[in-house]
Amino acid sequence: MNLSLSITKNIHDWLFNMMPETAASLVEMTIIALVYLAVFAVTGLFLVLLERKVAAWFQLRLGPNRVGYHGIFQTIADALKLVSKELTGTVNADKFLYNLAPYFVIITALMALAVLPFSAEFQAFDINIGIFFLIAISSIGVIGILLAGWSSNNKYALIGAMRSGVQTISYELSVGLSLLTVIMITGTLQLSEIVEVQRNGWLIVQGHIPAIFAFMIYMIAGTAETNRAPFDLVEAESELGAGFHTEYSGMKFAYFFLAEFINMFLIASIATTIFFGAWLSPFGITESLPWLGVFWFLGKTLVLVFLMMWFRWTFPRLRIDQLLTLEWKYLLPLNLMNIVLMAIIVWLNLTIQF
Amino acid sequence: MTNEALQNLIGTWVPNPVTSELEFTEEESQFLNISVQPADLHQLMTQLKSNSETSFDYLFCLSGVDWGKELGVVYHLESTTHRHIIVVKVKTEDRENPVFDSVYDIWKTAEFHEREVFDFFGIKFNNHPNLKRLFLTEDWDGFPLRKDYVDDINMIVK
Amino acid sequence: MSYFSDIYNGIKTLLTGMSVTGKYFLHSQKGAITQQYPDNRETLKMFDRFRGEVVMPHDENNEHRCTGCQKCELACPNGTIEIIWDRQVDPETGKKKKMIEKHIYHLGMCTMCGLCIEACPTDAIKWAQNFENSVYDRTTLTRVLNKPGSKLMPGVED
Amino acid sequence: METSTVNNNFKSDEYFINMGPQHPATHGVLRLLLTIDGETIKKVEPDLGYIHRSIEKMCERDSYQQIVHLTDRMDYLSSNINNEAVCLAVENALQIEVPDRVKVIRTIIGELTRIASHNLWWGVMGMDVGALTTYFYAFRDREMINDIFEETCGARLTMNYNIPGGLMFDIHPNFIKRVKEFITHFKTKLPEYDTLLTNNVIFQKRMRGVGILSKEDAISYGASGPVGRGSGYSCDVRKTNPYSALDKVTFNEALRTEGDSFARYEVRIQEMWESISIVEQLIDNIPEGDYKVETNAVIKLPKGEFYQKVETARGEFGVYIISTGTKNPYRLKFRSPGFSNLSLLNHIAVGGKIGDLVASMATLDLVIPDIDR
Repeated sequence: MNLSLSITKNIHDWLFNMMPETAASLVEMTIIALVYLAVFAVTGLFLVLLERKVAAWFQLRLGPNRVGYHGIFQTIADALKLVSKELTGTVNADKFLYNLAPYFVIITALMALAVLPFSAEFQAFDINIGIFFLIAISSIGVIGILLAGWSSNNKYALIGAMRSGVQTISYELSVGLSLLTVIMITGTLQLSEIVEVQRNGWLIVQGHIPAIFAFMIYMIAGTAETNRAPFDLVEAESELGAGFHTEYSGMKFAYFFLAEFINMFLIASIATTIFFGAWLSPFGITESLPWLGVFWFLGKTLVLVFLMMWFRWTFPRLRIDQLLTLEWKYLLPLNLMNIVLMAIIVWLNLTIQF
Repeated sequence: MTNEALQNLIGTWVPNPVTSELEFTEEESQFLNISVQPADLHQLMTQLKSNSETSFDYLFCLSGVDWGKELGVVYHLESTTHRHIIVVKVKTEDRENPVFDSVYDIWKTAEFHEREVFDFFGIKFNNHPNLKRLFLTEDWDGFPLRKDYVDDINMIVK
Repeated sequence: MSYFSDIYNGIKTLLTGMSVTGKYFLHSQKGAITQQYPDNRETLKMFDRFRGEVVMPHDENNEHRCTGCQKCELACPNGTIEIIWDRQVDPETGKKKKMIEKHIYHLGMCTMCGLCIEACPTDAIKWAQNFENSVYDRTTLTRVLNKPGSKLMPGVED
Repeated sequence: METSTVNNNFKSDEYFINMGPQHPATHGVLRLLLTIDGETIKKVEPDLGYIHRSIEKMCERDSYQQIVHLTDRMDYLSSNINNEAVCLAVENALQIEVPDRVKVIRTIIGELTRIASHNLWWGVMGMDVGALTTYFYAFRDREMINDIFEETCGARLTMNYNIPGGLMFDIHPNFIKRVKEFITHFKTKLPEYDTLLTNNVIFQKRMRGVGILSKEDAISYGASGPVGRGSGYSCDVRKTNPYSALDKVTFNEALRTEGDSFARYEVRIQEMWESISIVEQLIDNIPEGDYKVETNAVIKLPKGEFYQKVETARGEFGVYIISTGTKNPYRLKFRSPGFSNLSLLNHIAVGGKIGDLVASMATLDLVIPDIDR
């Protein structure tokens, strides 16, 4: 069954003996980029549909059920609608920055996906500073939001953008720190190494108590990072209307919309890679079929995505100053205590190994 | 406190009610009505509120009325402690520039109510913090709730 | 030490809140409360007292009960009903009698208050239960309730 | 054309936002001119009149039956209680004694309207504060009440079921069955409201200590209903001068003293429990009898002034009629609760954040047609 895995190998070999070194790797990279772009556009659409269906089930509704069987093609219809929409904008918006902002957001969202280990072979870009790269990329997304808010010359958008700036900067801190506590066990930042370490027990099991704390803090900070759920002050419907993307329509709005869902998928997949052993099946029950790894990875990610959706449809919104007190007064001290606790455990190597 | 007790008490405040035209009537309405001259409206109102026996601290209804010849304002006051209600009326003949003292400094709810009365009747209130039209646009001419207001476009008279 | 206790209580209340939505999520297969409107049009039946639109029922030989007394026109607050009548000679009694020619009903101006049906002495008009009253061209909202060529039912007096 | 961007009541350097007539948090066409400094609010000035239909001018040309149907369009969430107010004013003026059956039915429908209005308020309150699911749970319960009204009086929102002298027609045969069904259903669902929103720590942090209104300010600003009771001012008209069948039921008044948004929230939740107990006490013994007293077609009130106070879901709704004996009133003034509740918005919102303004406006439960009339 490693036919599919050998596909990448023989494409790789076919390319390399066909063309000179640089041209082959260039072509290979464009193929990978196109494949990733297509796959994650589809996952983005699927996640939007999943969100609307899950929201409906929470709220005693049926969710989209008109387009296609049980509304499967609803998001495709939405995408077509957004593509065909006119790209309006405010009169004296700062044209260049206004048009640049969506690309910032969508590119950072897609770039971060390259590093994720979907399965043993399906990892596009296995660099040795994996986690560090992910955290750095996720902070660039904020610049896009700030640009969008400021340049669309709309007071509500400006307030939304300023809020998102403050929120993302302060929550990156606890995202980084909570990942750091768990990396102390693995000792390496390279994602594939991290998965190797988890062969004998997922990190959440290895690090037992501090790892669970780290996971909880990470999930809170991760939802805040993507401006979702209790922290969706950026586009708080009841206060700011649509926040920073008020003035965007058509495809530009679609970028923001898609980027938000891909960020959600990204946060969930980082959590599965770090805490739940990306494509490792629990206790190695399906090691014999390596291609099953992808399904394990996607399954765990979907569970975490469902958890984030559950947050969204239950909790009210925090106020901006409570948001910051939560981060600086609660998450940060807890994180530091957690790191010290994990350090002691790793030093006395009390981690549970199978 | 019953109406009579109220009436005698308020009568005692003014040197003698006859000269200052402070009439008390009770027919035609469930509550004690006091009609007072615009000049000592504000002074009576402050006493009504500050006096501990009456303590009318709840102005629940302030309505402008066009009595045909005069324009007037009717104040419905209630005391939250003694639970009795009183109606104070004030009238003025002058339809071009009717002016009363504002009771905003006694009851803060009067600010909006008086702006509404100004908007619909044109009655001005001096030392009102922000006397502007409340409902209608700034450039609306005429005062709709006056009896002599004519607007043939959107007023269907059956 | 309240630091940790309020974290604990906070998380506990958050989880209980999530349990409520979780319970609904698990029972969501029991069916949503929303009505699938365009699909269930045949089965959808409104309550029999539902105020959809005023109609004048005619029996089999095209007779209605409206004597043209204009009580509904007077009762209506918005001038929705206009009755055009003229005096014609009544074939049996030979006397001049008020005969209704057109009972015009502007659905666009009707506020469904039911005062006309309340005021009608001969129960000539009734509520219909249809609620799909939207039209493309406003003139179709002006309806004539009595069918052309319809007569007054014998035995219905003013 | 050049729209006048210069606004005269703001100094040039102030940063002012137009929480305009079309805004999700204002539940209707209310425009708030906010002067903000960063996130904190310096001044809130409401700009009204977007839905002003001059109901009071219309009343001066309408007969009393026609005025009743106008009050539906004012506070459309407690339209039944508004109708009852005008009918009571006319009946007291004409000294008509309405049969007991009408009194009990009016109180039951009044309390059901209050529950429906508080339901909608709770759902929309959740949405304003960010929890979107509360809307659907609240509307599921509100739909049951709307079905009861639709079956009995034919309309869901603007009922026009009360007429001076009684009811338009008798209650529907399965009215009692449906009300009992609703009561049992709602008694299981109301505790769920608490677990979902009231005890939620984020909600409590958003509501406690936000928009504080002291008792003296509440009285001075003329706040009534749950807004006044949240600050300790007991202004329940059902207690001070009971009308219809309210003197025959026992219920206690929901009072809080903190005066912040959370206190107003708790007052309304407790009021829902009270209304359920009132309906329960009355639903089983609706006295027999006819459902209206014949009044002559053209009602002429005797010369004089009449004032009728009623407790709607938003507060104290008053009808002040000055009649000169003709068939339509000389002057009719509606004392709308929302109007005075709105006037205190500036007092409680200054200094808070935009999120606080939206939260405290949600607890004021404003209905804009009620304010603009």
